[in-house]
Amino acid sequence: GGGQQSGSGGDQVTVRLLTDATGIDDKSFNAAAWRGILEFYGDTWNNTKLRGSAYDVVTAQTQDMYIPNLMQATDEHYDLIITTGFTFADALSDVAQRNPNQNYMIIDVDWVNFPNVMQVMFAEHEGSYLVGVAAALKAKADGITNPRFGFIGGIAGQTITKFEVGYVQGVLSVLPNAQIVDYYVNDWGNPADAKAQAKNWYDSGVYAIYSAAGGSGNGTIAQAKEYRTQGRNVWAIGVDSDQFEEGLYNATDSAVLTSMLKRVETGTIYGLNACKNGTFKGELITLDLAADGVGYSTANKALSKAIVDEVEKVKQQIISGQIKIAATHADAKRLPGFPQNLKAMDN
Amino acid sequence: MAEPAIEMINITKIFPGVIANDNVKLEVDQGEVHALLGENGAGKSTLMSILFGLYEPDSGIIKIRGQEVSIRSPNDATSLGIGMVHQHFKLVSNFTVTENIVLGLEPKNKLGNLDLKSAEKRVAELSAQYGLAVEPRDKIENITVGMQQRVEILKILYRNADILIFDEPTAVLTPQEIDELLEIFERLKSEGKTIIFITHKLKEIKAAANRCTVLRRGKYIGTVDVAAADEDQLAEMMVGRSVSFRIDKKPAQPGKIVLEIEDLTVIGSKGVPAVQNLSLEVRAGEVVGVAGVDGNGQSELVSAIAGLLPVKSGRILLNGTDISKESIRRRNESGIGLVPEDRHKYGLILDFRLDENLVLKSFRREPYSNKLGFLSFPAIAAHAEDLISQFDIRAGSGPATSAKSMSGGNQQKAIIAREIDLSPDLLIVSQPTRGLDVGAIEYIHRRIIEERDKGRAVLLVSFELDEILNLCDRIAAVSKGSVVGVVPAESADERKIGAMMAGVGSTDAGNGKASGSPNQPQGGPHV
Amino acid sequence: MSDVFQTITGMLPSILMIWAPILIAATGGMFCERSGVTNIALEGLMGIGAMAAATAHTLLEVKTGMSIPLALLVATGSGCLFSLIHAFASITLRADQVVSGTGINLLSTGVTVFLCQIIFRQERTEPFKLGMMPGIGGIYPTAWIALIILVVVWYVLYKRPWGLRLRACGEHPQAVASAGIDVMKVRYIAVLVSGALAGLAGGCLVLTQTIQYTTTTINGRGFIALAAVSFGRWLPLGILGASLLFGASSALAVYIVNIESLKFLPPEFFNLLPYLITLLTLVIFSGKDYAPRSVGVPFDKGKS
Amino acid sequence: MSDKNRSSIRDRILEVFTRSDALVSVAVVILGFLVATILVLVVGRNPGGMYSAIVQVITGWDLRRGVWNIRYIGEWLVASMPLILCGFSMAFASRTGLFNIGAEGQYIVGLTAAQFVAVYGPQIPYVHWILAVLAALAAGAVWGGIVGYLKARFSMSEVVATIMMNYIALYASRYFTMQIPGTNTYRTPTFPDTAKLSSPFLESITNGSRLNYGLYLTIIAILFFWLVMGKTRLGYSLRATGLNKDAAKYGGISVNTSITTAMAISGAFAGLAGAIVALGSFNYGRVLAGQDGYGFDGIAVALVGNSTAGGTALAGLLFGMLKSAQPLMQSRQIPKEIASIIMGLVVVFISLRAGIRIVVEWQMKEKAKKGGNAE
Ligand SMILES: Nc1ncnc2c1ncn2[C@@H]1O[C@H](COP(=O)(O)OP(=O)(O)OP(=O)(O)O)[C@@H](O)[C@H]1O
Ligand SMILES: Nc1ncnc2c1ncn2[C@@H]1O[C@H](COP(=O)(O)OP(=O)(O)OP(=O)(O)O)[C@@H](O)[C@H]1O
Ligand SMILES: [Mg+2]
Ligand SMILES: [Mg+2]
Repeated sequence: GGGQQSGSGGDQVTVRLLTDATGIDDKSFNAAAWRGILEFYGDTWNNTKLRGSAYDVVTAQTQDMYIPNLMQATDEHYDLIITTGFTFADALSDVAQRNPNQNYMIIDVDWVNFPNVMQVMFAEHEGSYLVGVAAALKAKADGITNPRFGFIGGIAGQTITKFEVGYVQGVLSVLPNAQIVDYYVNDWGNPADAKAQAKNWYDSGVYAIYSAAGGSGNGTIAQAKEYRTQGRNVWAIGVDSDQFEEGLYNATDSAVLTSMLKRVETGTIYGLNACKNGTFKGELITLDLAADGVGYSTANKALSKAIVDEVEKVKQQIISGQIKIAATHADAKRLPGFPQNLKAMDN
Repeated sequence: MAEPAIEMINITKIFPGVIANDNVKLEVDQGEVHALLGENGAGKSTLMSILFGLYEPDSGIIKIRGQEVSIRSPNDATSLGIGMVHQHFKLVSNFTVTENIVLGLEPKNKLGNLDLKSAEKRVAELSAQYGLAVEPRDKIENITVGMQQRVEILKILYRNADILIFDEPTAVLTPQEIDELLEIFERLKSEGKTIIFITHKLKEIKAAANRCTVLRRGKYIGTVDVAAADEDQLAEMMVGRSVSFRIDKKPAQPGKIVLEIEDLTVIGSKGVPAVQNLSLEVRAGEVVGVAGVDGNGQSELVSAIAGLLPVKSGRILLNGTDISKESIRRRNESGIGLVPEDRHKYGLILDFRLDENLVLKSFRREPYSNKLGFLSFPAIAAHAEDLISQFDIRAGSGPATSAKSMSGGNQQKAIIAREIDLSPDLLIVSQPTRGLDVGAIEYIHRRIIEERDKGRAVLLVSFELDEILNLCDRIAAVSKGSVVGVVPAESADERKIGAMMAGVGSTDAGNGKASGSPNQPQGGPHV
Repeated sequence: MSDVFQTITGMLPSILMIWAPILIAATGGMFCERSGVTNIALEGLMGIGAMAAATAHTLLEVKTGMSIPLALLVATGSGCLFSLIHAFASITLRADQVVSGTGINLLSTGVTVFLCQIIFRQERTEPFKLGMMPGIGGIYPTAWIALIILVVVWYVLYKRPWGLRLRACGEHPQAVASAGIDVMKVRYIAVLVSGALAGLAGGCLVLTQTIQYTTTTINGRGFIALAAVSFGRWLPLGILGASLLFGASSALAVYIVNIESLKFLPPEFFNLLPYLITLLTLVIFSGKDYAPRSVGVPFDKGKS
Repeated sequence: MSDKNRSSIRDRILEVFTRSDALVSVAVVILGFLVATILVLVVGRNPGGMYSAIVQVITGWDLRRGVWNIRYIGEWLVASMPLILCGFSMAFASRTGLFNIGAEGQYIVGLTAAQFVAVYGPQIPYVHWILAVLAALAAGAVWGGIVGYLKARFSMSEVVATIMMNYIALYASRYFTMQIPGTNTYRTPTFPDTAKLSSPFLESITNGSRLNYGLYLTIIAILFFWLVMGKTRLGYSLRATGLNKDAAKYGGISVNTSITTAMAISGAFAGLAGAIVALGSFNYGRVLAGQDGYGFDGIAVALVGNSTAGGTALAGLLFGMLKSAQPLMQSRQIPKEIASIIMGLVVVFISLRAGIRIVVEWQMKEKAKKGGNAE
């Protein structure tokens, strides 16, 4: 284990990643955190030499295991304990308060304010805005006349709302008349419902669907692949990691037009470096476009150079503050032309 | 004479802890009806199960028509021409008669599909050939027990068996059905079939069997020519002591009316009235017998009195109070004891211990449980000890014996003990001696009379006229759910009751009321 | 009006997509229970099948155009193989049939992930490129597979001599044994067939509804199939109706969310709609226990 | 002579095994671990990590670092409590002849009710959490009781009903919890301290674990199960109903009442589990995103525990141990699925109970044969 090494004076920084039940193979959020750790130690996904000595991961099967898992990691004296996701917030508040000398990091949370907790937030709305812009530009380039766009969420909440409203603003910035539909599966693991909804929407003329729905999102990708194979011009948009690979329906073509990249790895690497350099403190880090914390994928060649150039321009405008993007549903609803009937929830 | 049809030599079969057959021999001639006699647990069924390939013997030799054979499964038995009608019918109740008969040897059409049409034809032919009337398309659950038995026989005949084993076939039949069965035996014999016939009723052995082999406690006792032996001799061979068949009883001293049934109608399982406008009364200190062919509403009558079936119309008065709307529990508590006809379904919880079974109706009372609802196991066990010695229940581990592991006779004794122990004003006894050996029957009959003499009202339901004639003070014959007539036992005989059961009323009977209640309204369906 | 028509024809493939695996698994469950063996392991066996199919398809699709039928075959085989545990425990050892079924359900998650770890070095299979493609009318072949299986099972149960025996095994195994038929063998076959069908159902599910196997892929569908068996009264037409009701109400729930006038209803309402409809239908149509009489009772040759 | 001795010892061992389900269960658990050990070896990991994790859960000793921390024992108990109670939910019903797959739903409604009272209840020490627990018991009882009623009244299959009720519970819980003011999409406002089950005493003796009053409630539940099932009139009625409905009815027991009562009590057990998790392991109410799975694990717990009070409690401790050991195993690079594979194997091997019995019966027969010949 890593703990004993650090306890016995090894100079290597040690870290324990704590995830929720989905674990590091979610191809998304937890995976990105893990990738950051691997990168920091110079390991790769399939070659984890230092796993077990410098870093490791523990998955909680149920939420009531968060505290014991945090306590266990604390007992084992890691230099840094990273937790992913806002569901860890309360457990971490409790444990961090009781263990002021242990360093922790939490992703997606900005309200666990302790000197020993580093919080990392992402500007998902910025990245989502970009994929919205990209999708809308592509629709325009394809000459879609009555453009419709869909969003499928897992379970409604503050974080997912940032994805949705950013994306909608992005789409509308290009196609102000575009129609937006949205749907929450209310489940992170029900691809069948997402797929049925995707089919329903694609059938009714929706051009692209962005899903931020964990495992349910696979349903959207499955449907998009199927329709593209049949020659229909519809797209799925990936989330968190680059889902280009998941979208491949033959050797080269992917049904995932682009993906909103949430570079959790940037966060974990930042935290690990802080530990290494002795600069770790209880700060709130917001990883936005400027910090390269979020972004979009250009892996799909269907996104032409012209479109990418255009998106890049928008990206610069966001970074420079020329474009302001609302991050909450309440703020977004006040924007002119923003649809009023979306199911997003702030909180 | 040719080779014997069956020779079983030195058969030994051991169950965990029990030697069911200990060096038993059996020799059955071609074309004879051979009876197998023995007390409960003597090993008759086991021996026949071995012959039919359900069990493998631990040692011994079986010869069929002179050839030594090994019978490892019912398939082997069937191919040797052996068929068995089991004590508990092995029929699929939601299948038709035909489906049951052809099961395992189904006629097929060219595609290999089930050919029910030709199966039905075969069944109809067979049924005509042996005079075993069945309706090929009837579902088993809709036909009488007697018919079900015919289906069992047809099942064997369909497989071309010429050796037929019957394990207690008459235990579940009515006298008429028994007569019919014995006639069938004759017919089968005349067709050249060999029959082994297990029964506890010596009369039947006398009537139908050529020879009889007796077993006792797993051991072979002997084989006798039935014509040359009388019933007492057979009984003595079986039990090892002499048995009395007649019950010595004093004349009844009827007291007040305990049970009064007025115009009772009960809907049976088929949705039509099984009991119809039935009236009957039972007085303290008398045994009233309900005689009738199975399926004439006896079970439903008993269930209605006990509360297991709802009353459609009419009243049931116990000691003058109408109980027809009361819960089963209230009826039990207000003084009804019931020995049910199906002891495994209703009488016992086979997975309970004996002592737990013995308080099935009284566990709510002190001293078995206290006011807080806690059971007192010492009291429950003591109660069981008491009944075990009082009623001579043979239970291997005393109160802790699992009811499942007890023999049928002892299970029945346990039920009777429990019901009598409740000191009920009304004791209903339904088919109390079905499948029991003569020793057990003798004992149970004595207890019933004892209860009568203690002043209880006893209602006895039985398909066995002998039992009814032996035990009862008054006999009510039922037909189609109504009382056809009530006669005092002294003026009754088998013929007369039989005629009444067939629906012919008796002149000296009221509407189920004892003679001497002239002020009762006349309203029975028959008058 | 044509809009409504379009919506319905659009919904049909989704209904059938959800319905097919449930029906296949339920058909297997019915087959098994009609022989007298309860099979609450449908969920677990579907998981095994789904994992096997996803693995086979992912590995084979680059090599052969036949990888989908092959994957379904592998799913069927692995479901069958896994149900051997259930058969052995509950038939040969006469164990409580619920025990081994629950055991398989528990094992399934662990074993599938464990195998994924070995094969793919992650807790799920790699995504495959293309799942099963729909045919005419956008309807997946799984719907036809399900229907064919149902018809075949109906044919076997009611038209073949062996079906008569199987049904008798579920009602009165002693009667079957006394007719010289090997009850254990019949039950073994029934359990293995149901395992195979559950495996196939899992395969159909993963190949039509998503792009890879994860631990949440089955998501309770096996339990729904189990419910469909008893809701369908252990009859082929019954389970057809029961699974269709569930498939239809699931798809309906996805479709009607979009209706503007229903937006006032909370999303949870639409989520629980399929279950509520099933429950209410059951209340209306219940009233009698239709289960095979000997289902769940281990067969002991010695008992009369 | 020595031969005879040997065989009699063997007989005695076999005899003990037939008599004692407990011993067979222990053997089965050992077998489960053995197979798991092999699996761990097969994937090239050190099974020592598996066992050291288990030792740490049971004793608090971290063998790798040589540190003792009793907190692990406390957490083990915390993990076991809901498993035991959900096991009881299954077990109580199965003793009455019912198959309750609905513990998950009953757990959810219990949890939800407890959360409601935790937020809204009177903030009086003890009174508050006691009310919350009572609400959970009632909610679980109603949820189970409905199924029992449907079964008794309409002979509706409890299997189907409970499966549907599980999902309905989940979505209803989400909806109603979100109606609590101040609740966002995943949590309610923080509970007042008076609503929590936390016991400073239990925390202090377990070095700050989350061990809470739930422990006492669980012990009471164990006693309740044992007393009611085995020692009371009610238990007698329920067991009789479970073993033979017809005979129970004939004996004057109201079978319909028994079924409804049993399901209600079953539900109450699971509801209590919900309350203990809600008020013991969290200080806010959760808007559930999925099932916690305790109800389903409870089925296995009850089966391993043979549906008896003691057996189920022990099985719950075993499963709780595996659940607690799972993260420790993972941190020792043991595949995290091993814990659930062991659970599955143990349940599958439980069927060996029957197998062992068959072997013993055969042996006894041989014995009787010898005895018979000697005579
Ligand atoms: N399957 C079995 N396992 C154990 N013991 C058995 C089994 N079957 C029968 N026995 C025992 O073997 C003995 C003989 O039983 P068997 O059924 O042959 O008696 P029987 O003569 O047919 O009795 P009855 O007149 O009651 O039908 C009894 O002591 C019985 O308890
Ligand atoms: N598997 C068994 N284990 C132990 N004893 C058994 C077993 N099977 C049968 N017996 C015993 O064998 C006896 C004879 O069995 P049988 O089937 O002939 O019933 P019975 O005693 O005649 O009762 P009944 O006629 O009411 O069914 C039973 O009473 C029972 O005690
Ligand atoms: Mg017998
Ligand atoms: Mg008998």
